[in-house]
Amino acid sequence: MRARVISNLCIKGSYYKLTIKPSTSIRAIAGQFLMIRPAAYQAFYEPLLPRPFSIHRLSPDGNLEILYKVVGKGTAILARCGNNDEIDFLGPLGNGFPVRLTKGSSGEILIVAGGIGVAPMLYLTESLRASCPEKRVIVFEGGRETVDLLCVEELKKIATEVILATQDGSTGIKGYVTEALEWYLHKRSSEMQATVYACGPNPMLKRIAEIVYPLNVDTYFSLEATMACGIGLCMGCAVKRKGGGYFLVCKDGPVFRGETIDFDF
Amino acid sequence: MRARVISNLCIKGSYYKLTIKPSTSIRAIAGQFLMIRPAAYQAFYEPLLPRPFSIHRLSPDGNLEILYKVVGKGTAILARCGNNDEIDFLGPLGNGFPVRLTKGSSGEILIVAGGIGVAPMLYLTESLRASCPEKRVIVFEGGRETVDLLCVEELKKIATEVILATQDGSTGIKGYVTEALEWYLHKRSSEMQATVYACGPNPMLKRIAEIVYPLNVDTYFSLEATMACGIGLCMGCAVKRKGGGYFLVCKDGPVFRGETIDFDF
Amino acid sequence: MPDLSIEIAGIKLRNPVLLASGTAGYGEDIARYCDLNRVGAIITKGIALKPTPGNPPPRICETPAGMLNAIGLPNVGVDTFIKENIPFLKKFDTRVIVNIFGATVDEYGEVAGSFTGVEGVHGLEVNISCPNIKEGGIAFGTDLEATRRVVRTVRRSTTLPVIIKLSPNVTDIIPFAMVCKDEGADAISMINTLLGMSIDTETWKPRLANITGGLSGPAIKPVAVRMVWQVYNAVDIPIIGMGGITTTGDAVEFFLAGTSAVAVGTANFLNPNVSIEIIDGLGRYLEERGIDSIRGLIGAVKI
Amino acid sequence: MPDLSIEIAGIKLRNPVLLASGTAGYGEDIARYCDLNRVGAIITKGIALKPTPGNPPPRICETPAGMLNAIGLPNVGVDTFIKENIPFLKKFDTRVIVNIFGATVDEYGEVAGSFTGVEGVHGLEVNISCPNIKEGGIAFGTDLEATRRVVRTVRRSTTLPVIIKLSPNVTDIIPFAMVCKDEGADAISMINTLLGMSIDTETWKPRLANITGGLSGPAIKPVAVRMVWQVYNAVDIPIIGMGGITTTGDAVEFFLAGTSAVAVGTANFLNPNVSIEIIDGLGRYLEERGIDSIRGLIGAVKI
Ligand SMILES: Cc1cc2nc3c(=O)[nH]c(=O)nc-3n(C[C@H](O)[C@H](O)[C@H](O)COP(=O)(O)OP(=O)(O)OC[C@H]3O[C@@H](n4cnc5c(N)ncnc54)[C@H](O)[C@@H]3O)c2cc1C
Ligand SMILES: Cc1cc2nc3c(=O)[nH]c(=O)nc-3n(C[C@H](O)[C@H](O)[C@H](O)COP(=O)(O)OP(=O)(O)OC[C@H]3O[C@@H](n4cnc5c(N)ncnc54)[C@H](O)[C@@H]3O)c2cc1C
Ligand SMILES: Cc1cc2nc3c(=O)[nH]c(=O)nc-3n(C[C@H](O)[C@H](O)[C@H](O)COP(=O)(O)O)c2cc1C
Ligand SMILES: Cc1cc2nc3c(=O)[nH]c(=O)nc-3n(C[C@H](O)[C@H](O)[C@H](O)COP(=O)(O)O)c2cc1C
Ligand code: FES
Ligand code: FES
Repeated sequence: MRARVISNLCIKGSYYKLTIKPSTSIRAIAGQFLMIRPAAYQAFYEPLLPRPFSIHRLSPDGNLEILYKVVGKGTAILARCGNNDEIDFLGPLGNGFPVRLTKGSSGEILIVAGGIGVAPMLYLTESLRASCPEKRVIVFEGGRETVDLLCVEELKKIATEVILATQDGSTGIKGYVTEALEWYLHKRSSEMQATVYACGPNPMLKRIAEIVYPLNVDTYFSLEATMACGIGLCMGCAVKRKGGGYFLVCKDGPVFRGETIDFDF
Repeated sequence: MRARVISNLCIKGSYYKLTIKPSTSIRAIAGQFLMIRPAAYQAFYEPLLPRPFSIHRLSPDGNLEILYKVVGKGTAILARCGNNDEIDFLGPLGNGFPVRLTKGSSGEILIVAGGIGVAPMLYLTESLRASCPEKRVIVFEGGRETVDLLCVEELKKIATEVILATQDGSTGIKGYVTEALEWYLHKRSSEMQATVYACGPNPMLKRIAEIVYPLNVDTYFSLEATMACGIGLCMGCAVKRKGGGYFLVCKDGPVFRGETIDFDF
Repeated sequence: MPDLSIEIAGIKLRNPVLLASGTAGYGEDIARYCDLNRVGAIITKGIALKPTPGNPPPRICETPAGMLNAIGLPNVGVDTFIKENIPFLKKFDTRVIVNIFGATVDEYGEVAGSFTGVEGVHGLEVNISCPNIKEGGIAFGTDLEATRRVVRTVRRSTTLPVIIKLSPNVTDIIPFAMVCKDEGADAISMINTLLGMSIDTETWKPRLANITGGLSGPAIKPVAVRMVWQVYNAVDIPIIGMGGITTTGDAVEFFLAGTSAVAVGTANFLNPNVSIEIIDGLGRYLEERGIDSIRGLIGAVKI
Repeated sequence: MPDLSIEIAGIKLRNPVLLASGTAGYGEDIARYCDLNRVGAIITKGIALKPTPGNPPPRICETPAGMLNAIGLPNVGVDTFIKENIPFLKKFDTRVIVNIFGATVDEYGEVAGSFTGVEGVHGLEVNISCPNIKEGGIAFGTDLEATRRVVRTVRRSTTLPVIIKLSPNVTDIIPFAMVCKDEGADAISMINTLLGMSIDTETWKPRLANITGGLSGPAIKPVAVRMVWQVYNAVDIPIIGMGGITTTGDAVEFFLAGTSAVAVGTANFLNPNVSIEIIDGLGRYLEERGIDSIRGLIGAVKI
């Protein structure tokens, strides 16, 4: 599909926000993603493959927002796209986060975002607020330093509480976001139920799985994997399934219940 | 070397003018060229190789001007460069056109430009005007259609006469620029001397060589060849030398006396 | 409209643009993006006798103008495939070529045999060139005698058209093509991926869990075109060409070099509809030049 | 500062970054852009007994992330080279490795012999892998027995360090490396170009007058890294690695795979000073990681 760039701005550091208008209107749920390739580089094979990006937000006027960090060739090329440039994309792809919690599920909602993993979490927080207005929604956001904490103000407006952590201690708790989560969970009774939504580097997810293992907690993890196609063709985006075999992140995910994933890879 | 883009504008059709400010000041003679690669694409290997472009003009404030036509990947990427973008280049390279004609050489100066081959010819015309103010300078410029005729007004200001030709007949003589040259030469006595400077596709140069063969004419041809390095390293830019062996266009040229080239390739 | 139809290995194709094995799954996922009624054929992801899970991740990484993969041939096994995946493919008015592999020569024969009489299967492509697994792969495709045994066994095991998929990781590909012809293969397809490796300079670990993988995409096109041209001039057997085909021009290049059909692989990951665009592009290419059949291009390079 | 010096084939190098044969001429042209006093060594463009003009144009064309060349080894001949080009190179405080080729085994020996006692020459690189000429090339490098004869002859003809340049166009490169070791070569360099071809879809003519050519540049890096890693693990002979090296990271990748030195080829065309940038980059890379010698990287990939 084609979309046109409405704006593509550096927010701070190496973080950018891309707003595109798709040629046809799009509906999506939080946690779904797009495979993106700037049309101007179609004839150039460097980078060759499209890149996966979470849908950051759907604006009321039908635009799609992507929050991204420039880390390599694909994101560098994306950052060079100007207004009115055309973008090729596939999507929305993947399952997204479940936001209608089953009747029985009680307790708090804990949202954990590591680094650019925050990209889909603002939309998720909004969606959960709408579907479960009665619940407490606590957002944990972590980054290397203050510049890596995005969307903090927006999150504060909608979440019950936002707990920040930086590795250099420049903002919030000094340490990993998982330590913040651990500290928070320790304060509560271990019988209390909770649902954890998390997005970030796989080591972060692995750590969360370890932390919540003894507790009464549901987990929904959005996993990262190198992707070539995003739609189940290449079988490249495999992650280990607990008990043997593999999931494809693009097709079976990117959101998985934490206990179904074997993080020993 | 590094330069900064001052401007990069579409003149008309697929023709662009790029103005760059080199980090150190440059002196060059007409017919010399640069090997160019936009710095932003340094880490991208598509296109891989730098591209050769004639120096169109040196502006008094030390800027370099390139006149180019978008034909493929390299020129497409160049056309995407914006103001203040950085350009890597080598040059000025090659020998350039001789503009101080030997004492003995008399007669007219005939300048023949085919298509984008006009790029170095405005500067050449200016240089010849300065070095041989007493001579008649006739410029022949040809293109497929009117849009392919560049610099016509500028040339008219400095040349004694400008004769245009288009293949579709939309401007000037209908036909190839070589036919215009042939027609012009036929009007003159075959004993009359002349110096022909030509730049354009190799078939055009070959045809000129055939036309002037029986006449009393010196020829200086700027040749095209696919180049990888532009500085004599790859030996890729060979053209056949009359009598056997090869010249390297980048190192031995790009300007050659027409009679030294074997055009049967 | 120029005639794009072609018959290869006795299979009548609406047009000569195929989906390459391993880049279009068993058809389900790509069908949402690419009209399978329009492609010449789909070559399905490799199938073996028994289900296999594939290699651990990371399975892919990008390289300059290419990618490495070590997917490791995950497959659902012949039985499930025939029961659950063929019915889906039968809904489309296209040709289905099933890519097969085995751990032993006999297994190749057995897998091939399982498809005899299976409605909806029009031919077999025999992968003797996968660089990513110990069994069923490159060990067969880089040894002339092993190639001979596989081709002979598969040929005896089925009446379906047999296409042998050759490895580019050989000194001289011509004898391999000759063996295929001698042993009664109906066509060959080439090339499979080049064996490659990439190392992460931060972690010092190979970028693929399998250490080495197969290089595909535009980067390998010059190698593929060269090999096609070599075989076309030396062996009288139809060729399905592949290796980096991403545009109509790439496809034309392969036809000029000597292929009777082409397959689009890695490019499906860039754009799952690209095969349709190439089909349309080929029609226009022929039309613009007043050529009435795709056959006018085959091997037409001017030397 | 980390120690970048290395001894390979008995040649002491200031650092392990060399200019690859055929991409830096005989030194004159690149010297204006790249300080030859700073490179580990320059490997000069191939030299034969007698002068040769090279192939007709077009000799090069670009491909995705790579290029094809069929330059055809133009060379000034041994005598002129020793008389006119070596004196220029002697002005620099660097190592000079002369790349040689021949039409016959005996000619290889003769060319090698001509350099005995020539001051300013520190070693020979023997090209048995040029894909672009009938003589002196790939025919030797893709045949184990021919390789053996060339190495044996050259080894007997000179006391200079002998480096054999291997072809990647083989099914298994390990036996070739073994033959080099067995016959007393001091080191091997790998890889030369992959044989490729490209066709112009407008003119239907091959893009190279020679029809086929050698593929180089980033596109082939995964193949080169894989082959280096294979040889490093199988044969105890020092390796000079090359194939697509364009950045410091690329060079690191080769060291991790097992090369003792690297050579920069096609990348010189993008930036004739790139080897110096890579030398500086390697120093920084080691420094940042607290590694005190480049030897800490060789073969250090974590499997
Ligand atoms: C489902 C999904 C959703 C994503 N959503 C977003 C998003 O909303 N915003 C965003 O900025 N990024 C997101 N990512 C990650 C994004 O896809 C990668 O950052 C991007 O592909 C990097 O491309 P590149 O060419 O710039 O970097 P490359 O040149 O490919 O790599 C540069 C460096 O980044 C590392 N890297 C590359 N890809 C990944 C990855 N997937 N995970 C971890 N490290 C990686 C490489 O190892 C390398 O060190 C998402 C990934 C997935 C799978
Ligand atoms: C000394 C010299 C000076 C030049 N000066 C100028 C100049 O001032 N302005 C300008 O616009 N161009 C000039 N050129 C030509 C210019 O270098 C090419 O147009 C450019 O390299 C094309 O790059 P590309 O990547 O856009 O096209 P590619 O993708 O490389 O090729 C696109 C198409 O153009 C054809 N093509 C590519 N290079 C050439 C060539 N050199 N000659 C003829 N056809 C070619 C190809 O065959 C192909 O069909 C000059 C060339 C030389 C050798
Ligand atoms: C991710 C991936 C998976 C592949 N799986 C198979 C396979 O199962 N069987 C097979 O014969 N070839 C397989 N191939 C090889 C392709 O069919 C094709 O031969 C090769 O990739 C070259 O073409 P391309 O450059 O267009 O991709 C696979 C290639 C890729 C990239
Ligand atoms: C234009 C060109 C000319 C070359 N000439 C020679 C040569 O004369 N002798 C030789 O052994 N290798 C020659 N090579 C091969 C290179 O030395 C090198 O092995 C190969 O290009 C791979 O490295 P690269 O990808 O960094 O270029 C040449 C390569 C190129 C591109
Ligand atoms: S990214 Fe291709 S199957 Fe998931
Ligand atoms: S372009 Fe490399 S030698 Fe002329």
